[in-house]
Amino acid sequence: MGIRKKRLSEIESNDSPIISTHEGGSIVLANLDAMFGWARRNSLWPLTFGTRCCAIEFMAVGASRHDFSRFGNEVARPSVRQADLIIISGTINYKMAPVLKRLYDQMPEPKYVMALGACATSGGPFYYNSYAVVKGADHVIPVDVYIPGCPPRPEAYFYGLMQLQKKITKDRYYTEKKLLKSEKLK
Amino acid sequence: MAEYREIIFNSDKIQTDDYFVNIGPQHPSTHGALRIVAKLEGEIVQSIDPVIGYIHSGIEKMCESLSYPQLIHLTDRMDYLSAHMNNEAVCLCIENALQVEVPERVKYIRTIMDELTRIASHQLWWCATGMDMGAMTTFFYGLRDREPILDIFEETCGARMTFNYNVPGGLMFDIHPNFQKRVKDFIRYFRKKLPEYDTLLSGNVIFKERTKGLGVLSKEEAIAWGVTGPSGRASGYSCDVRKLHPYSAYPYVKFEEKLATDGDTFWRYQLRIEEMWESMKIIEQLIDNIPEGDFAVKMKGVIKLPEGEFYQRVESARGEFGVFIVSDGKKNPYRLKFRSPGFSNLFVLNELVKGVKIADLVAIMATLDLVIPDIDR
Amino acid sequence: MAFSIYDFTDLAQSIHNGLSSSLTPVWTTVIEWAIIGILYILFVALFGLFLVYAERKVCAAIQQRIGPNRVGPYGFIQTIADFIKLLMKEIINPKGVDHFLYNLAPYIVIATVFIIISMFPFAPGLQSFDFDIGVFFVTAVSSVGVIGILLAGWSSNNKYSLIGGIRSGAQIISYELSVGLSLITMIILSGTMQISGIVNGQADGWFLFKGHIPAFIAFVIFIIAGTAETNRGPFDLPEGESELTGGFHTEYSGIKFAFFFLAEYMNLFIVAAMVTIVFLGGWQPLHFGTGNGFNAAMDLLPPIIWFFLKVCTIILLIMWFKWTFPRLRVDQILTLEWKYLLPINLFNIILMSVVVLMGWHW
Amino acid sequence: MTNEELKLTIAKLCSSAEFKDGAQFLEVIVPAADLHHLCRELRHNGETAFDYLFCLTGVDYPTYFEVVYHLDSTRHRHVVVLKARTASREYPVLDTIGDIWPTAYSHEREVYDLLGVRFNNHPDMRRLFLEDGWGFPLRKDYVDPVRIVER
Repeated sequence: MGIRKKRLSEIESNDSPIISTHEGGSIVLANLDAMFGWARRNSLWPLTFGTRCCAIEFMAVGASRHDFSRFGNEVARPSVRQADLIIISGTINYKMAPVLKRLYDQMPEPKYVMALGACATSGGPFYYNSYAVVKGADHVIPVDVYIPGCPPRPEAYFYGLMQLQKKITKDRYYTEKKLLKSEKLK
Repeated sequence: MAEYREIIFNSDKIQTDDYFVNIGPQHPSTHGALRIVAKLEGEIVQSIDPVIGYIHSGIEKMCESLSYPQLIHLTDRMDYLSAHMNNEAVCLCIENALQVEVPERVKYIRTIMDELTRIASHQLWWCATGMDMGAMTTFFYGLRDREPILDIFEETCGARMTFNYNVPGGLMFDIHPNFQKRVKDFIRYFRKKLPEYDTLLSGNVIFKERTKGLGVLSKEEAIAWGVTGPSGRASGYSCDVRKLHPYSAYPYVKFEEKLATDGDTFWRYQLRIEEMWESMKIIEQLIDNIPEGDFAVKMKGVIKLPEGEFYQRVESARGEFGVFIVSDGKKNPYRLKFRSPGFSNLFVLNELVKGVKIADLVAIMATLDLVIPDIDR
Repeated sequence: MAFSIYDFTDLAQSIHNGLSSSLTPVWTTVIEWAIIGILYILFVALFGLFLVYAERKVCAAIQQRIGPNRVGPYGFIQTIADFIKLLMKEIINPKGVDHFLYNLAPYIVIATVFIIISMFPFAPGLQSFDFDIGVFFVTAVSSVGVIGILLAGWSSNNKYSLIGGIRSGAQIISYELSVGLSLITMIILSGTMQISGIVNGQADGWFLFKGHIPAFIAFVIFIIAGTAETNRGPFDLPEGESELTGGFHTEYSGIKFAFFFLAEYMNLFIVAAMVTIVFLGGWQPLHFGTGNGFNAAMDLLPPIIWFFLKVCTIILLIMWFKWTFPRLRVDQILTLEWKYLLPINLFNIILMSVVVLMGWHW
Repeated sequence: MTNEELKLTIAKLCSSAEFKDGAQFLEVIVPAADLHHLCRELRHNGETAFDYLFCLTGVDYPTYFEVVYHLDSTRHRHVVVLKARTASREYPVLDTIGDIWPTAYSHEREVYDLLGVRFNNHPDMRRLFLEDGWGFPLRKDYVDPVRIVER
């Protein structure tokens, strides 16, 4: 038929999988991906999950002066099932870690994680000599964006959010899934 | 109420009328990582068991390996909403142990910062209470008025929440030249805005219906359970450390210790609003009279406390905050204990919620003003 | 009639004639159904999205914020992004749920919305069903929605959901009474249960003004009870974020949650539309008396615009409630209904009967 | 009451108490056996009326644990510090005073959680912050090579 699908292993990091697959179908998929990426990055609903001081700064981000609703980010869902984004705002200790893991597992795909503040990034002020604190939430769940600060300023949060949006734009969720499927069939 | 454990493990004890609901650790109304195991019958709470430790970070253990100036920054992260009072408690404790007299200027600035912190804390509490009651707009009104205070803090010490502004012997650095003007501007602004809080929430008939006569705590109970701060004063228990054991510039100012007798949720709410008025009065008395002088006394390079035990109480935004240092003469404490107001306030909850609805449980919890890292440490 | 150029009756008739001239009656019916169905789906989707957007902007305005403004001009297509995202979200069937009921519940809720909306006249001629007992039908069907919520709460295998579902049941069954009784009050005034009849009866003045005090009482009660029926603040107990995390929809994700989300806003529309039809004259322009210049000026605006203008005003009012009031407690909600609204309503019916019997209405 | 008067009163109530003066508050070292009795007397005696327990904590010493009780009287506004020492470090145990000041129940749980001091007659002696099976972190000999990053 003249159409050769590249195996996943053949695809290099910069090699866009879209062009090499089909001529007709791939463009549709690429546009779909772009559309889903657009929808996802503009509608990141966070989970109301806060443990320490960063949660207060997260509240300040939501308040009138900074107002994250401008990014479509304001629909904070208390239920994990409807959230897209966990913002780990605060310390995660060994008792909380299984809870966090479970919350992450309960979240529907696609899901994103943001580590807000020093504690979630590395344990922060509790890195040394603390017996209870996990040294960074990425020991528990994968983190997409790290935001430094103790606690980070709201502006830092916005910068992190934009970085996450950039990351989502690059997602090739749909095309990759198709590729994975065809890979499996082979 | 450890019976839920038995029930889980002994299935023959299961009753069909009662059931257990886990509220938290991830739950919008627990203000952090608190878990409450509630035994319910229908909507009615039979008893609860607070399970804490989801944010325990071992601060007391960490302090044992830190020197005194170093450990102050950890106190910021405990009760982050009254960070300045926590800092001050440790500093006062160290200063009293070393018998260092700080300059008057330091006392004034500390007191002003204390009261600003108290206002900011109560504002945030007000937001959270409104949200727990289902009035979302309070959240935005409260945080709107909190931002000017945070601006003052930021200009003074560079941080919005975790200041680390106090050091043993004084302050980290002097106040910004704009400080007095900014504070006065804020007071003028907030005197206009505070009545809005009444209009929006406490003047509302639904709010009054939901809070009056709910979760009554008698004076005797409050004392026995060690409930302090506005929660204790709502029960008529005069426990204001600022009055009883004055520190910093509190002896120089005139202010009222607001007391109520009802001890219900409404008065716990109302007293915090009134405390904000009192705090503004205190600041107004001090702000124009900040004496000239040094912002810190010269301390030794390595601070070593004499052998012995030292206790210092301050009034934080949530109640009586205490620092207990056992020193063995070395540069770091032998044992350091923080008496956090939230810890005592939390465990009275079981007494208050028997026979109320779930919604009331949330309301009572909100007006006890719990900050979980303060409890867990 | 002054608004004949805005009348959709002729258009509908010509489409019908065109179709039936070339097709058998059966096919005509099928195609007309399809057209109507697609139109309703489009309407529900677009108006629902608009309402979500409007709510976010309204609450932002009340809360001194800006609201969404990054996606499209003034963030206008923000909700479309949300919707696409929800469509593509993973649908989770949690362990231990009653799969059949769990999957059925959102469809019941959304189907109810469609059935009720089909009863509404948006403009003259723009109504797909017009029963003799239209008002009765609307109240009957609107109580079916609660079954969806109850099923969602029960089948989710989650205690929060269960409490939310039961609360919703108690609340809607109670407030259904008030809704029904206020409608009966107005039916006494209008003398018909047919929706088009009610709307046409208000050509020379809306019932809110015609019925004097009893109509006004019924209006206030209907708005309170209607807000409670939509599960919105201050009556949002079934969802009660601060108590029950998500309430009955705690376990739903993706498109199924979107259904609940959409249905909540469309219920808002339904209540507002019922208020408009029964109290504010449906698509009728604001008229006083007959044949004066004021009425002629009012007729310049098309009826469909009048309808949506009134609907949006009521929706704005209900949104305002939500963002201002704290939430009621469950016993207070029931007390409000059974101790206050119901007796007032019963008294009001008698009052209205007297008004109608004595001929005091215009 | 002044510290001297307090000293006399307490000596009357509990003859084996030792006093340490000169510190911030009056410190009384109580034998573990007399602790509950003395606390009850201090709480209910009209002259002392220590009705407010504002701090309860434990300290780890090389040979024993010491539990420190800070008592305040809301009527007379005097403060006393009671100290009770456990007999051994291997099986540290004291009597609970939660029936006198209910707030002590939770504080004692905290002491148990962090130091491993058990309290007799406590209705709910569970771990508070940490899960079952942890060590007692505030003990000086606590080591946890997995979780602690030493500086």
